[in-house]
Amino acid sequence: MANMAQAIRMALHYGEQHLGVTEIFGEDVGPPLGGVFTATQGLERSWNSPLDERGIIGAALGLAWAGGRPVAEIQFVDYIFNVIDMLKLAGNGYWSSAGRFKTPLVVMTPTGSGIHGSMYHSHSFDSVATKLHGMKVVCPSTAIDAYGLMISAIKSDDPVLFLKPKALLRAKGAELIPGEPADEKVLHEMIDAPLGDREKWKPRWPELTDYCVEIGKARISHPGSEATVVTHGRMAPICLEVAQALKAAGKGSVEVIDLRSLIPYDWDAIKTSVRKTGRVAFVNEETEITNFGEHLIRRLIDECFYELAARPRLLAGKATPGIALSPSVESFIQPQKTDVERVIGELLADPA
Amino acid sequence: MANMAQAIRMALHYGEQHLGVTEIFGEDVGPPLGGVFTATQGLERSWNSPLDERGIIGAALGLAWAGGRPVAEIQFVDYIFNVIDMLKLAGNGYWSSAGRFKTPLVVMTPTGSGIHGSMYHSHSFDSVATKLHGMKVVCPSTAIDAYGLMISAIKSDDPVLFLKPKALLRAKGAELIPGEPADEKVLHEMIDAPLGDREKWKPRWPELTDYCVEIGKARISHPGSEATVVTHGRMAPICLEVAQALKAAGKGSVEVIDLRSLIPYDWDAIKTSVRKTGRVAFVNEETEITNFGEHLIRRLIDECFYELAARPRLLAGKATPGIALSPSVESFIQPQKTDVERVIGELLADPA
Amino acid sequence: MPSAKTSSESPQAADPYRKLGAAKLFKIHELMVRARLLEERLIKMSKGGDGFFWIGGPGEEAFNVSLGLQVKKGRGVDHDFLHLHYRSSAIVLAMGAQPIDSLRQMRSVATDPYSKGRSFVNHYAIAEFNIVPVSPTIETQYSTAIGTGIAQARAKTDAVTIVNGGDAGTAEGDFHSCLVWANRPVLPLPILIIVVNNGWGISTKGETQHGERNISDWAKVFPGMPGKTINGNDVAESWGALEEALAYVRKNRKPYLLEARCSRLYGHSSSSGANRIPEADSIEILESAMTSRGIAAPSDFAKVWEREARALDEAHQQVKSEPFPEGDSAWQDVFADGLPPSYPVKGGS
Amino acid sequence: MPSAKTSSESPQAADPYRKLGAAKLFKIHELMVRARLLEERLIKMSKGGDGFFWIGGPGEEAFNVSLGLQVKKGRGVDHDFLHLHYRSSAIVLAMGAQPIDSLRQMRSVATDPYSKGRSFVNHYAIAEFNIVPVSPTIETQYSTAIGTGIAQARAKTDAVTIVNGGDAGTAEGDFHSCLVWANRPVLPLPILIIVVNNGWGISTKGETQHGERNISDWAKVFPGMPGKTINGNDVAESWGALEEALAYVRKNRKPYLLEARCSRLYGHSSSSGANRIPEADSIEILESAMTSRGIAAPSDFAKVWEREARALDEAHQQVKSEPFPEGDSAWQDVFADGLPPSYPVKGGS
Ligand SMILES: Cc1ncc(C[n+]2csc(CCOP(=O)(O)OP(=O)(O)O)c2C)c(N)n1
Ligand SMILES: Cc1ncc(C[n+]2csc(CCOP(=O)(O)OP(=O)(O)O)c2C)c(N)n1
Ligand SMILES: [Mg+2]
Ligand SMILES: [Mg+2]
Repeated sequence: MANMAQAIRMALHYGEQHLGVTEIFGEDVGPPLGGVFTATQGLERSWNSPLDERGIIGAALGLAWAGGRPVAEIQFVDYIFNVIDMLKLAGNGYWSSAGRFKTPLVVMTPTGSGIHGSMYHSHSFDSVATKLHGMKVVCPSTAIDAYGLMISAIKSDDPVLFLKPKALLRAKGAELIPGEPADEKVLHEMIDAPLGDREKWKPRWPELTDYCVEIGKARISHPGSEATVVTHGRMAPICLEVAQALKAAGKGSVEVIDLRSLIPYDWDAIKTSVRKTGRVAFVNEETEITNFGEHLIRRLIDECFYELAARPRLLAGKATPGIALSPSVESFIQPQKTDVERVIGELLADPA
Repeated sequence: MANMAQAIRMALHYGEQHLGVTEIFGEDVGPPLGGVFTATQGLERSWNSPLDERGIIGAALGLAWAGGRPVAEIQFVDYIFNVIDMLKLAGNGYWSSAGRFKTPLVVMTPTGSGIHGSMYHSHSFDSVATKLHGMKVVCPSTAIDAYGLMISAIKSDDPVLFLKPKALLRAKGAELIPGEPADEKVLHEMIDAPLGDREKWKPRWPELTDYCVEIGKARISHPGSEATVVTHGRMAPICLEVAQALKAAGKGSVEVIDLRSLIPYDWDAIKTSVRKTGRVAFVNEETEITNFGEHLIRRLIDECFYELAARPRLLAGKATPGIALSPSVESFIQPQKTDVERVIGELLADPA
Repeated sequence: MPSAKTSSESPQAADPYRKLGAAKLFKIHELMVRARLLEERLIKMSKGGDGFFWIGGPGEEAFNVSLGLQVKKGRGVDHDFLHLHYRSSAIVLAMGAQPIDSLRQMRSVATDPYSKGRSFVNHYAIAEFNIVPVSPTIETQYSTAIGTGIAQARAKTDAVTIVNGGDAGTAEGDFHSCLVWANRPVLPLPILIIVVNNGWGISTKGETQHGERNISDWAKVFPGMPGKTINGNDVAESWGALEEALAYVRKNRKPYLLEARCSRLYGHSSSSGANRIPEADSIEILESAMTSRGIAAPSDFAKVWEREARALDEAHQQVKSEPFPEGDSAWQDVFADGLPPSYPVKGGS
Repeated sequence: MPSAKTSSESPQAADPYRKLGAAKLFKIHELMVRARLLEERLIKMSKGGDGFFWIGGPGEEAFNVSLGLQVKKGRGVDHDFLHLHYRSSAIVLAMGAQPIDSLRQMRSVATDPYSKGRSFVNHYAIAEFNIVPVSPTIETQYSTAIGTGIAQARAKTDAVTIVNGGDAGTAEGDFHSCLVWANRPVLPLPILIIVVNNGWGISTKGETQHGERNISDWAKVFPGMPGKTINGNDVAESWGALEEALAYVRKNRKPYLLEARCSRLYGHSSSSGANRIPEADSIEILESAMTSRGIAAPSDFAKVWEREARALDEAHQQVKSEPFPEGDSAWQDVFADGLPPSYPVKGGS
């Protein structure tokens, strides 16, 4: 199956062929590299920009105002913090112009930890991202969702921030993307650039179709009845594994909700599940102070306080000044599978 | 009594006289203006910088590393979003350098709404500020607290973000600052620059003393037994008024906690009060999605879930892309006194 | 032969004012008066409680009207894009915007077409004119200009991107980004990069902060990039410089850096008092240039001032009768496809 | 008389290598070899699972060692401040840092003195040498340099601030900030602004993105600001240029922009394979310059390579025996006055 980087690449190819995407750019996004995670390899409209995040987001804004549907990349979300002001302009332009100027742009950027990235290749961004009001924010955890969300993001007349979990970009999907060849070696032959000289290389693209994942719709990755886990990004497959293991061991029926979209988020899916289970944990990898999961907990307290069988939990990163390179320290700071097991275990065991 | 701008000015004067502050700078911070809110008027070490927030924070970092205790200003917090990356460097420098480089700097900046500031003179910053881990964050609501917190901020070996509530900078205090003349007209004569030509003007400073408000300590601005309100900044005096009115009317005994520090925050004060009252509302003016008050609610749910007599409340700003100039729209978006009355009323009335 | 031709050219014809011609000069004068009276009215409103903060462009009329009249006006990449700041009223009026809409934004009434009462006055957003939303964040327009510049570099058109802002703002990195991106060897951009130098950033004198002799000297970094500094208080000089610069950018599809020295006639904004400051007045300069050449008589000007003032009075009366926005209008224009049903709207619990 | 003096100067004496003298050339050579072998060892460790990501400076030894040896080394404003990036190992070794500490950071053991196992290799922070924390964020060092520059402009000292970084990074606004602030008329700053131009930003060729002929042309914006471009692969040229530039900044207390063209011998980083690339090798150039002048014989060099390699083997063995940090060491160095008792430490509920 395609990995997430290949899925994004195929969605961008579909975008430049059928959805009017004329500019796909950022640092090392064009040939020869095609992106530090190969997500833009072999695309017709991809190009390298100067090393300047402010110019990149400024260019995206201007291109959107000029009627384009640009896709801009910030090489790592860790390097987005010198241009938050312009992301805010992207989010508030429609409102500040009394609805006169739409901003159909996509900003994609790798997020999160798990690749031994040390202090500046491990950042999460959910908290700031969810405060860029007017901007939509998505974060897939599977290749097929990445494909469908990218197509929806391109079609959206609103600015969309597309967060790519670094640790999952090379993870293979479990489902075929519509049009994807069944044999992943064939796909590799077709769309992955060869090592060494790529001067003459051209990709052969499969016949892809217009598959959308609606922005704002979560996915129940594992149905369950005794507890709910709300998660996204790098933590989503981990939560899924834990739920599957608990089920297999007959130790509990856990419903896992993969949010996929942070803004707007699928409140109905969360509320429906929690009303059913009465128990919920919110799991993400950003630091625990002023964490997006805390917003969801607060809203749950507002609307479902008396329906909760146990106190809702948050599992998040520790609020250290950074994420360390040392694996022992990174795994101490960032939530791991054992932490998920512990939290879900406590949640299930909590006397009503 | 001195207003908050005068109090900050006096603290900075004390800082340059006694605490080794050699550089106080930012856009229009020096003569002739002395800051857009006059908070740096008449100081010996204040100067005007180029119009460049990145240079301002970069300069502060370098000055701190060179052994100084710089105080830098971002003219409005609304304009800080192009330099979040360097605020993060200020916060993580001590950690990333294995404790080899301390960062004793103060960044002060006006925050919040309430001055008909429209989209870019009304921003709040608590959420991002509380995620600059390693950075301390304070936000006074009275002149005397502003004086004491500024002196503590200057003395701190950690970087301190000093948030100045725009709407309160001209509000007069209720307490004299140690050394302040009893008659505010006298103070005005002494330290406020005259209108018109200021070429020859020199301030006459009162004999000020080393008065500190410990960073991390909240202040109970109104004791009470039936409900707790946790707030800061522009909302603090509003919450106080409401609590006083309720008490006067015999309609309820509300304890108001003015946090004063956001990082570190005074968890013991919050917990002690909520254990006593069983009811709590968190009130601030930033937008409600991923709001610092939601962190406090989450932690309260973790530690006091079964001691709560009613569900905890959040009162915050609405998550619109901006704050509008139109007073009717600004007061719709931003929490006002009537909202505080409503929320506290509901909190007190909520059946246990 | 050329020498003859030159000598045959009368000093009169060589005079840039006469080159412009009476009709155009009267048109320019009328627009400058309109812009000046509008700004002075906005200041009055701000001081009179009929609105709040004022910031605007009195003093920049000569340069801004000359620019506005030379814009290739319209919508889409085949027309010029404008990335302006808060002193651009005369540009926008010269392009055909109506003063009443600025009064509406000043009073923040529901009919404010630029921001629905959300933004400060002189913060335009006019899709039909390719005037992208004016942002209060200094200098970011120099970064967004890159994007419309790229769109126009790709298109087969002579339309260009025009960005303007102030002198102090050039200290920001966005000015650097604009220079670097506009000169990318693989795709130079057709951008007229304008800096209006009034010598001030709020209360800070430019010469205390900037070591450049001219801001236009930044063009020296790029081989062949034109950079020029002119007197923006003079209509003829402004018109000619803009004509030359726009022609260069339209034809060569490459950037041009133009610095215009202008007066700041009412200080920075209402925060600094918004009182008249004794600096060169571009309208006085134009009027004496026209009278001294016998192109116009003082009485001609009087009529214009009077007519424009009356029009403004009527517009102001009209605006006073218009409603303020409803509080919940805040929920309009958040997302292009409407507010999702479960979006949090209570401002807390 | 001068003419005599000049004529008396033999071509030998005029030769910049001979001017440096044998002793210094051997010293420089030894440090260059040490730096090269260290980087090659770090690459091996990265590939061999004895650490993770590698990024470093092989190719920049000639320029960086020449710089490191001319730094006024020490702590505080009376000594030079260095704002470096991730290719600066040869500077730091030339100043006296020990290779073993870089191996420690590569393996992220608890004894890593620069970051306690928190940062990537070549991210230095050495208080005794005024080497401020190296940040992974490109170009921010050009903004922080402003601050130490201000401190030194105020002090009575000949110490200066030295900032270095790469060519692609000059597209960032921080480079602009450094130029503007260093040239403030009210307080010019004693900053040696260095850009090492290796022609690449990761996979992106500089000439596709930058229209400047030389990066040093940015100095042209400021009257009298020196700007120079040199061959940073050549020891004699690098030493001379740095000597001149540092002397200028120390004496005049004003900025100097120096661009050094250097090789990037192992590509960008381990992400791009970290394989040897056929570009000019500064050590080969130095060795042939020394042998061709009869200053050294190949056997002299062989001894150095061997000695340095052995020292590195021993250091590596030592580091392998050192412990990794405990997880909860993450809570050290968060605040200068310790972690407040009620600070949230659980990572959630
Ligand atoms: C990023 C940012 N920083 C600060 C401000 C506050 N501010 C508004 S106008 C101004 C001065 C601008 O001076 P200049 O660029 O010369 O333009 P002028 O007002 O003189 O036309 C400042 C500092 C802002 N709006 N945006
Ligand atoms: C602000 C920021 N953006 C992007 C990156 C990712 N990045 C790391 S190195 C690099 C290329 C730097 O090129 P150059 O400035 O020429 O230095 P060189 O590596 O060639 O020495 C990039 C884009 C970063 N570290 N910081
Ligand atoms: Mg100006
Ligand atoms: Mg380079």
